Amino acid sequence: MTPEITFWVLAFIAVCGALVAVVRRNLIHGVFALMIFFAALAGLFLLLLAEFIAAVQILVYIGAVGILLLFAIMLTERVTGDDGRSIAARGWFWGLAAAVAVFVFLLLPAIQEADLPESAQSIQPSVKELGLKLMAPYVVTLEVLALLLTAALIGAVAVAQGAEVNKKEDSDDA
Amino acid sequence: MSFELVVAILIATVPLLVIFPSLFALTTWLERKALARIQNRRGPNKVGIPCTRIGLFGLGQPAADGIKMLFKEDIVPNGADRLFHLLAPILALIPAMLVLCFLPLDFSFVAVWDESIAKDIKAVQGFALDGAVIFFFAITGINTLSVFMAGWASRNKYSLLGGMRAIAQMISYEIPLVLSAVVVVMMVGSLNAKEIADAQMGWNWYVFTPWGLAAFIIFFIAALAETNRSPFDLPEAESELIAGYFTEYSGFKFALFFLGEYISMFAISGLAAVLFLGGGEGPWVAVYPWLAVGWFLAKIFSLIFVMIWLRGTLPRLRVDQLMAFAWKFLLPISIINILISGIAWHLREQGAAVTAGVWGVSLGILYVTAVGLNKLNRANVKPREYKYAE
Amino acid sequence: MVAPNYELIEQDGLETSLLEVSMGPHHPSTHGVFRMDVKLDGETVVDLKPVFGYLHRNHEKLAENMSYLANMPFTDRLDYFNSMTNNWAYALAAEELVEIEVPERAEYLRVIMAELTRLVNHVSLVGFFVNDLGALGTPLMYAFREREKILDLFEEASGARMMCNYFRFGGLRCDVPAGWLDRAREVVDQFPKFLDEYEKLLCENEIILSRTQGVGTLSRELAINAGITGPMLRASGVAYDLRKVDAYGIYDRFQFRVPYGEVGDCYDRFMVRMLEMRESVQILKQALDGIPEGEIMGKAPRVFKPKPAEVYGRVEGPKGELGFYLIADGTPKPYRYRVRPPSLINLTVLRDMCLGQKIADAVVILGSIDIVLGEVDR
Amino acid sequence: MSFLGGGIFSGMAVTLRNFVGSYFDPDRLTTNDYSWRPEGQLPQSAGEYPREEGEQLSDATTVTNYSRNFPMLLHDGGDNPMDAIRCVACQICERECPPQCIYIEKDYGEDGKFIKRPAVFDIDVSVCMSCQICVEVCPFDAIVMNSQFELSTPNRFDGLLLRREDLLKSNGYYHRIHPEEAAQRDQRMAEEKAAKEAKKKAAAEAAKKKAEEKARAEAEAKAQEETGDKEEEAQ
Repeated sequence: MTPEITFWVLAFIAVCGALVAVVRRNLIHGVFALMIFFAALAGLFLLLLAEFIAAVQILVYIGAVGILLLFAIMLTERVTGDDGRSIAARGWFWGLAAAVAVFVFLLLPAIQEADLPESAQSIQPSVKELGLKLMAPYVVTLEVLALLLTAALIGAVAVAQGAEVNKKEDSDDA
Repeated sequence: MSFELVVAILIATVPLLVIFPSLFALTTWLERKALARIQNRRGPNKVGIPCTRIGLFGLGQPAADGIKMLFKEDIVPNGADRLFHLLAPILALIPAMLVLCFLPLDFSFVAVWDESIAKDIKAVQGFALDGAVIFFFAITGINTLSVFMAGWASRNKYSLLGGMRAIAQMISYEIPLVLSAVVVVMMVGSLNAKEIADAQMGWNWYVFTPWGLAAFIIFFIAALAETNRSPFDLPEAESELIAGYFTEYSGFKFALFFLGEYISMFAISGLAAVLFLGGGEGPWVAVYPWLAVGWFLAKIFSLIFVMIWLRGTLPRLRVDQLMAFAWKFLLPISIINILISGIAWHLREQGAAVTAGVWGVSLGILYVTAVGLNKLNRANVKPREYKYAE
Repeated sequence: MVAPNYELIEQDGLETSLLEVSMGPHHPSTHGVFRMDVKLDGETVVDLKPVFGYLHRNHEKLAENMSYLANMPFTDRLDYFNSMTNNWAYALAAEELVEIEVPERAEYLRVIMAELTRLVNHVSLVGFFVNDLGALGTPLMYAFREREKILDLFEEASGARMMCNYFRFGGLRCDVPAGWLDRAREVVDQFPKFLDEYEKLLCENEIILSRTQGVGTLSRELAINAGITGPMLRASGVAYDLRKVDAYGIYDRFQFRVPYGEVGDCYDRFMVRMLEMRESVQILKQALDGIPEGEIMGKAPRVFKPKPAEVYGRVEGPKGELGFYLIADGTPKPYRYRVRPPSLINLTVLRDMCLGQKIADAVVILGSIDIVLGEVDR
Repeated sequence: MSFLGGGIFSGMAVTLRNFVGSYFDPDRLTTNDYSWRPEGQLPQSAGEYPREEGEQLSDATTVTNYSRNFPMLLHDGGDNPMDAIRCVACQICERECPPQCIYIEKDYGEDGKFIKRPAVFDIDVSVCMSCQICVEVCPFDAIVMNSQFELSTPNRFDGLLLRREDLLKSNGYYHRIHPEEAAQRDQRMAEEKAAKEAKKKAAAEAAKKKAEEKARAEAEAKAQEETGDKEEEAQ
């Protein structure tokens, strides 16, 4: 009984958050609505007793992705969306059709075929299990991912450094 | 939902919601008093019991401040985003309060009359979660958003600068914070706050090991930055940005920010106590289990006193120095620390000689790394000799 | 440093606009009603315009409309930290007009008062400076404790703590009360102990070192060209001190040294002041030992009516060269009266020092200049 | 900097020493407890601020014997202070006052003759800057500095405008608040008075002598005249 109510409340919040994120012209409001959606999603994960995923959802999506979005938005002009430029989509009918088509042909069969248990079961102890899995069978994947991320990080540093070096050269010329 | 469960939930949560906000009041008094004494002033000493001349060392000051805050006009700047301006202080408080439940404050001794309720309490306590420490870091991260929200919604340049500073600072210092906690998590092999505290029973506190000490220092420094305490109080740098992101806040909204900040301080000090200082461990805890809560709070308060002491002593860093300190000093040293603790973990229980050797070598490596990084980062900064003209 | 021409920075195809912040007139660390119009690129200062004049009180014109003596209390209020040295500079100028001999005891007391003033100014300036760096007032409170002791001495001697109005043309208003010299000696003897503590608190602090070194560097050439004086000039490497150069009063009788820096950054300015305090203590000890008994006022005319002349009297104030320029026309009022305020002239290089630094540094640099808006705006 | 973070630790040692020291060593405290009422009571309302003379003297730490605040007018005692007021309304202080906060009107008797005392003597203490120039220029030692500093008032216009009656204080009060200065001033006044009297005496004697001489001369002249007359008569 209680979990169901909680589910519906969280689902409602999530849907509302997602809608506001799409509809609001004010980018900052949109980002925060998106974060509400993320938070509600984390709540849904908790409801499924997947606490680690919930924590990661908050940590990564709210703590990192959201902030990254905010940073990106802060670098742009007209965050409040006060200007009169119209961004209303014109071919909304075809968009809707495409969305419905995706839902009907991909998601619906998946939902129907999935064999969900009546109530969620916790994996005891979930985090430890996950850690062991990551370290034993999936260690190669993990390492490759780590390598990829390190490469990306170094690349980012190189890009940032490059800009600085260019600037220095410019100022030397001047 | 049974009645017993409701009682259990209430017992598990209400003390947190009562104790910490009242401790907040006490801490504001303590901070003002301690800062005053550090600065050779008297601090609040007049406000005591109303309508009498009993001063009570100024203990009535927090109440008076609270009343003042409540009755102050709430001003929203013209052109500010009213909704976000309102939401920001609330958003600052929610995660701060939320993370408190991940501190192993066990109030099950309250339910002496019913064994089953005591059991239920243990079942609903947040720190018993398997990923309590991870949850702690995840939810503290939300704090950043509230600061940004406040800075952006105030439509004030100082606020905006403060908000931007806060985001950069909080993100940067979250990394050393988490990495230093990783050392303890590795040692214990669990993310459960209760298990981490229990693993340190018998004075095996992690702060008494070289890697634990290094991790503790890094954790404490990063915690100062996470809670915007001096010397990392750049987002609210008074001499530069008036009051940073809460420049435009007054009245109770400001009080909420203040409350959130102090609760975060409690929470992060509590986590430091759990990770490095043995949680609620202390003398006579075995005899009187409720003493664990007392010891835990005592540890929190001693950490907070150090924070106040630092605030009374140090000037603040500059933005670039702050970032350099996080990325070029704390981050490398905490990664090396993780490496060392991993090796130490593998060499554990191999006799006293090996342990002593590991300790000595790790202490040496950590110190040399710290000195080397310091030399590397601050090559030109040193005291100078001065000449005199006759 | 040449100011880069930023209006809209274009970099890698990205256009960034500058953030203009008007710091002041009421800002916690502008040391009064002073405004800095700052243009920021992120947190870096790309342009800075100092705006002042909010505290203008028409000081010079006022002085031209009242008697020479009546202007003395107004000089207190120029640089309200250093009323004694302000008095002295004005008295020097006026004494030159009518050529009054100042008695020996008065000369000694003048030196004592001036050096005590220097201690007051430097010790609180260092406190304010570290406050600008972000310390929560602790050094300032320690400084104020010591300042309080010296202000008590001023109060006993002159009746007021800050607006002393103690100097007169030809001497001092009154002699110091009995036992004052012993109390002064006690304060002066205690002072080095406090300085030790102060240095221990501040001078080796890593955060202060990295916040101040290499920040706001003022080159020797620019300092000389801009007419900078006082500790700021000495920090830039010019050992120029009017107490040595002019040897006004009886400064030639005392043994003291003039510390000077080499780099000219905020750290040098801060340290030069710290070291100057030790030298002031030396002067004070010598003066307190050598002070004779005797008259306190020279033979000044009862009605001050100088013959037409032009004079310039200057002293080494704690903030720099403080000068008073007087033109007398034979009436009891000066025909022209002009102040050379060290604060204002030292402030003129603020922009040059701040460009390219962070906004937090701009505050620190302003603090290291040591201005008092009462003197800047007059 | 002997070791890493040494400067920070030595700074923390200083602050800790001050923290502990402030409890044991009252000399360390920057501020003192501000309580100037004799019984240590604080005023409960604006009207309770001290108006009586001497009331502010209870605290030795904030008002020293040497402090000055605003001017007061001296009288030499007696039942009616206005009879013994030293001020003669010469208006020198009014002219010399740098911020021009003194306003004086001369007193005229019923017969329209100038009585040597002020009818109105106002000092606007919201303007006064406590510079003491008026004290220095006064040739009659009639105006001196009071050290009463607690002048808070609920009325910022009349309350801060001190009238002649507010300013009048006895010489005894002056002796109580500034004993050394008052003694010096009295001594100097006595000396001046003595000198003046001596001068007067001398002058009187000289005048007497002169008068005598004049009388003698006159007598001689008269005698001469008489003789002349006689001579004339004789002629």
